[in-house]
Amino acid sequence: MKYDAQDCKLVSSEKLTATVYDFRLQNKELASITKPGQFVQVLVPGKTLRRPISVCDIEGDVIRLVFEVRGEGTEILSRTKAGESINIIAPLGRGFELDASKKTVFIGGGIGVPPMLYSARSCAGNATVINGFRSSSAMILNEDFEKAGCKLTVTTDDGSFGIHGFVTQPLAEIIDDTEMICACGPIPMLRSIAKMAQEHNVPCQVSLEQRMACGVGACLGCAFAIKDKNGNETYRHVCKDGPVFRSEEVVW
Amino acid sequence: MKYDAQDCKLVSSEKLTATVYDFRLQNKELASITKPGQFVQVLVPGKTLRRPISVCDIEGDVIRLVFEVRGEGTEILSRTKAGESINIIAPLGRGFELDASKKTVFIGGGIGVPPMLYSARSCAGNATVINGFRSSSAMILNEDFEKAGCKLTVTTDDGSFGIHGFVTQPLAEIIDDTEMICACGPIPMLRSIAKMAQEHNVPCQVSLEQRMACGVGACLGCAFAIKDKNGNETYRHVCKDGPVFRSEEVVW
Amino acid sequence: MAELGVDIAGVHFRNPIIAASGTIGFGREYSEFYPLSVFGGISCKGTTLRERKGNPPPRIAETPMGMLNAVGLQNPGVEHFIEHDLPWLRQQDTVVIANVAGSTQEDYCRTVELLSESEIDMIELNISCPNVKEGGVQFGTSCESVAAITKAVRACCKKPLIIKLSPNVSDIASIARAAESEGADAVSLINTLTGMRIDINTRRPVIANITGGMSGPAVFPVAVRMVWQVRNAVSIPVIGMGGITTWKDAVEMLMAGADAIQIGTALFTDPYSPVKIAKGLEEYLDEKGIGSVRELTGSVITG
Amino acid sequence: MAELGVDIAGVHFRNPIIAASGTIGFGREYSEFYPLSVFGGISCKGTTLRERKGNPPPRIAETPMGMLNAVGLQNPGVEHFIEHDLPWLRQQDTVVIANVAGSTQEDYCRTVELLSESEIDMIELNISCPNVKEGGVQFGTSCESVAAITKAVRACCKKPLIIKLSPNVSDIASIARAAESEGADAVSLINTLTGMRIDINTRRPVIANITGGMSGPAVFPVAVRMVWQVRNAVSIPVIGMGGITTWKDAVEMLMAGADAIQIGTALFTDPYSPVKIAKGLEEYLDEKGIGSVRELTGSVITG
Ligand SMILES: Cc1cc2nc3c(=O)[nH]c(=O)nc-3n(C[C@H](O)[C@H](O)[C@H](O)COP(=O)(O)OP(=O)(O)OC[C@H]3O[C@@H](n4cnc5c(N)ncnc54)[C@H](O)[C@@H]3O)c2cc1C
Ligand SMILES: Cc1cc2nc3c(=O)[nH]c(=O)nc-3n(C[C@H](O)[C@H](O)[C@H](O)COP(=O)(O)OP(=O)(O)OC[C@H]3O[C@@H](n4cnc5c(N)ncnc54)[C@H](O)[C@@H]3O)c2cc1C
Ligand SMILES: Cc1cc2nc3c(=O)[nH]c(=O)nc-3n(C[C@H](O)[C@H](O)[C@H](O)COP(=O)(O)O)c2cc1C
Ligand SMILES: Cc1cc2nc3c(=O)[nH]c(=O)nc-3n(C[C@H](O)[C@H](O)[C@H](O)COP(=O)(O)O)c2cc1C
Ligand code: FES
Ligand code: FES
Repeated sequence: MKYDAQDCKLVSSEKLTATVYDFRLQNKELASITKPGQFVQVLVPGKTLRRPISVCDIEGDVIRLVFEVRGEGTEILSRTKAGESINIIAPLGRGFELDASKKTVFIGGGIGVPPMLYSARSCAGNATVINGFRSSSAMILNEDFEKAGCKLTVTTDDGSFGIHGFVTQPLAEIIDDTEMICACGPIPMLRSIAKMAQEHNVPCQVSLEQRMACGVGACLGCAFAIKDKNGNETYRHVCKDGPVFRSEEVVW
Repeated sequence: MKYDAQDCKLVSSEKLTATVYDFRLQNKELASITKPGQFVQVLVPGKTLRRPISVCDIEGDVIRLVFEVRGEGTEILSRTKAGESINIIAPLGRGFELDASKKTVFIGGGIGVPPMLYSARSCAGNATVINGFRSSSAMILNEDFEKAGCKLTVTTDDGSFGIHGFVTQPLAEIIDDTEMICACGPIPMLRSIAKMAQEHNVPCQVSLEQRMACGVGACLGCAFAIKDKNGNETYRHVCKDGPVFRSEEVVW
Repeated sequence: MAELGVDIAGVHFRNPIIAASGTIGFGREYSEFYPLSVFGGISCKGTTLRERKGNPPPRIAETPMGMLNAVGLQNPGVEHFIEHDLPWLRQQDTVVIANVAGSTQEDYCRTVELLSESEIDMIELNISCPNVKEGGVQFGTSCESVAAITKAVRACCKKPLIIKLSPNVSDIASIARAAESEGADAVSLINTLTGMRIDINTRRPVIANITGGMSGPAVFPVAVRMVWQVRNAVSIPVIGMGGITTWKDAVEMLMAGADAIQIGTALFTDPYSPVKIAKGLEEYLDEKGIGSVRELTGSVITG
Repeated sequence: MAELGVDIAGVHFRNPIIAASGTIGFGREYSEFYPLSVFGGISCKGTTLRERKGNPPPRIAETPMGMLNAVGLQNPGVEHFIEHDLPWLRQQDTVVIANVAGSTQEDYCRTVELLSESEIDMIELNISCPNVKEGGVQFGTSCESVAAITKAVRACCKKPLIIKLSPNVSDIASIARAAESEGADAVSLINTLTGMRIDINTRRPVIANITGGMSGPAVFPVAVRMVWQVRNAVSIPVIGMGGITTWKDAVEMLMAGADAIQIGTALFTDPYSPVKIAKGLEEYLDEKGIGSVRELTGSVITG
């Protein structure tokens, strides 16, 4: 089994900020085959399309999803109560290619932070994490990353916590001592990181987003412009070929 | 104010049978102007059309609705939890014309029973109630009618409680001592009652159902064939001209 | 505070929100909820030369995020409307639009002539109703028939004339151009999409008329597309409708190219929707610093 | 136990449930969920003579109880399909239908010729795709163009030929008759209804292609209506689709006149929907004591 659609019991629902929810879903089978950087497609009652959400962490039988309420779908989802059941297709996509022996910097921006937790833990000894938030009120998962044994630096756009500025500032200081960068967040952030990585010759993987229908590679809905081996622009699919791509492949 | 659309707090939700729910909604203003036999239009989240439900009873500030889960809309509605809010348009339609000094027989069949409670109570001293059910397992509101001071007879189709047979059996025994009949239930039942009433020259009012959109008389959706003064067939509207009609007007 | 007023064919509307024909009757029932002046205008129930009984029930069915109706133009006839309903409507401080249907060109013309002598503000020609001449092909589904009926009615119409278009067509832009070229002052769209449902227990259509007209949120993407196509095809005002439920939908429809909007089915879901849409529209404009709702019309960026 | 098998143009389907073109690719991804033999057949992703890149993203948007897509026929070309996908598909124990699109009549014919020499079971001609000859008017929206393309393809097609109809037309019955008269072995409908959404924050269309095709439960009543109209207009088999989500929808579509059904968007909501529909259909037939699913076809009572 590569992936499957199954019901999961919502073990707990926690509100991390005014708009961000932390769901723990129980499903032994699906949890056991999920790799860092993969995602799930969540069925939302009353909605035709599922919502793609990255796996934040795997805790034994439990798949942890941390998501922000952005529109109607995530709003409905956020009202699910512990004990109720949620149908997901999981695990989906190609996650991060990680080598625990390499000095890896994990960078998350905003709601791009959650997908880095499971990934960073799996490189724990060698993982440096830089998480950027708008403001301290939007900050999530600091303790989780620390508990996972990662060196954590936090930046905020408004200086209300940690470094005042963008994730690229602390990155600049350590990039020459870095063997791999993994990043997830808004496109402008990923673009700057990709540029820095290229300039410093550090391999970089980025996790991208696109609107999805099937989530498994059948409908060709989630196209993203990617350069092929010969540098020609072509469409690849975020759900199957991604969501993680090598940053130099991406047509920014 | 004749009617309005307002939010009401669901004070309590009780399950009366496997498929029948008893909702108490708090709204002083709307409760205070509701008359026996009127109905409300209930907003169901995710549905375009509201669902018409008769007022079962008024208890001070509380509007009581008793409804059966028939399709998707009533299913969603049944899952509303006490404390949550429900939007209704109320009170709607022309209820029963009652005269507490007249010997009135109230007849309910199945889910046609609830609308008779408020009506029967308002004629309490003179109210005889005949309620028919499929089986004892579908029986509802017996104690409520008794508490309301009504003389109650129950029939069941399968004989599992009360009289084995249809509501017309006990009606036959008392019809000649009856000054008014009010009935609500399936069309075949109403038709038989109407026929008996005519034969015995007893005035009879029936509460009808039709699919509705606006609920207030604007869309002309809820047409029912009714005879006009000259006996010509015309369309009247269940939501505004009804739901209660004189049985001799109805084109059966 | 942002300006919500719009002008369509020389008629001023306090705001761009018009009640859609057939969903608000002649206004009386909804005036229990609020003064009808919350609407820029109201388009009355479709009226015909003579009284019509309408279709047998059931006339209504629910569909996923929408509904079907086949009311069948039940109405008391245009003279009754002019005598009994129009005087009251005139006092409600909103633009009053008569919606006219007919079975023959002559019927349309005679009805419009009677209305031309009345105090009505505008006439909206419903050329998408079933049961008409031309053996089943509707007045509204070919360019030739749209041009012909528009021309005939224009000749006898002394009021601003809106042609209401059917979405059940291959090429809405050409249809709109046909109406424009024969003198329509504005077009409104979309009328309902023809649909059908079957009760699998009885095996009978859910609507006695077999087919019905679909409206509500389900049709909104089709309506937005057609309004955009028509906006790019004609230069007369476009009144957009079909599934508008929230102020966001209203903004979207305006951006697609509508000068004003109509709301129908949303009234059933929430009678207060016009009030909420007007409020949301005003707040949106203020927040964005847009001076007038007119600036939204056709502002979609497709380049 | 009730018989679920149906025969369309001489091809036997284990059950009347076919995966709709473009929603299941070439089947591989969904074969992770279940053997593809749960389907009576699968209609493959639209294939063209040469490889196509498809449209720029975003290609997908959600709408009330539906979705828009403008994938733009991204596919590796018919030869690649025949070489790389068909052999695998042939082993999946289900009827394999090639869905063919093109920009010119010659493209269509050449593609069909190549497929005629392959092991494909049937060909479904998609004549409702945008970007075609005739300056914007689609192959599928006039009787003349439908007749012409059907005739041309029929002449070079050695496999059973299904013509897939667009719902964006004034008169679906005439279109279906045009296809039948030029030798179509079956018709399938509906393809997507053209729709549009605008992101009111960016003022840009939600779909990069500006308009997209609407599918899903929202279009179901339109699909049922059109299948019923087509069933009454032609005597070749009709394959019904558009918004089918549950076994009840399937029964309804069959009653309206479909000999078989396709399901597309429902796969996205629930990949297991074909399994559930097959089970529901069988239980329904058994419960009602109906011997074969064929008895449902066109059984709606409209008298
Ligand atoms: C691979 C992947 C992983 C993701 N992981 C997370 C996560 O861990 N936490 C989190 O909060 N969010 C994540 N997102 C974004 C999340 O999918 C969207 O925020 C969500 O779909 C919005 O749905 P909505 O109904 O609230 O918004 P609406 O705007 O109402 O949604 C309308 C439609 O657009 C789609 N859509 C809207 N925004 C996005 C988006 N950014 N990306 C893709 N589709 C979108 C929806 O899925 C839906 O189909 C991820 C997206 C992708 C593609
Ligand atoms: C005036 C009036 C009073 C009513 N009072 C009660 C009551 O007190 N208790 C109760 O249990 N039921 C009552 N009903 C019936 C109730 O409205 C329907 O059972 C309910 O609408 C079914 O909705 P659904 O979504 O569960 O079913 P679905 O079949 O999924 O509904 C689909 C559509 O059909 C309409 N519909 C379905 N059945 C009926 C029906 N019998 N009458 C009118 N519309 C229908 C729905 O409103 C909806 O628009 C009343 C109906 C009317 C007209
Ligand atoms: C119950 C009902 C009755 C209607 N009657 C008419 C009518 O008489 N004349 C007309 O032009 N349109 C009529 N329509 C169509 C609406 O005016 C409108 O075009 C359509 O419903 C789409 O808008 P909506 O989705 O906001 O309802 C009717 C619609 C409904 C739902
Ligand atoms: C993402 C997507 C891609 C599609 N691609 C094709 C295609 O290539 N060829 C075709 O004939 N139809 C295509 N369709 C249309 C479907 O086959 C079907 O006609 C339509 O979606 C209606 O059915 P549904 O509501 O069950 O999805 C596509 C539909 C979707 C949603
Ligand atoms: S979402 Fe269907 S291919 Fe990616
Ligand atoms: S439901 Fe609109 S008139 Fe009765």
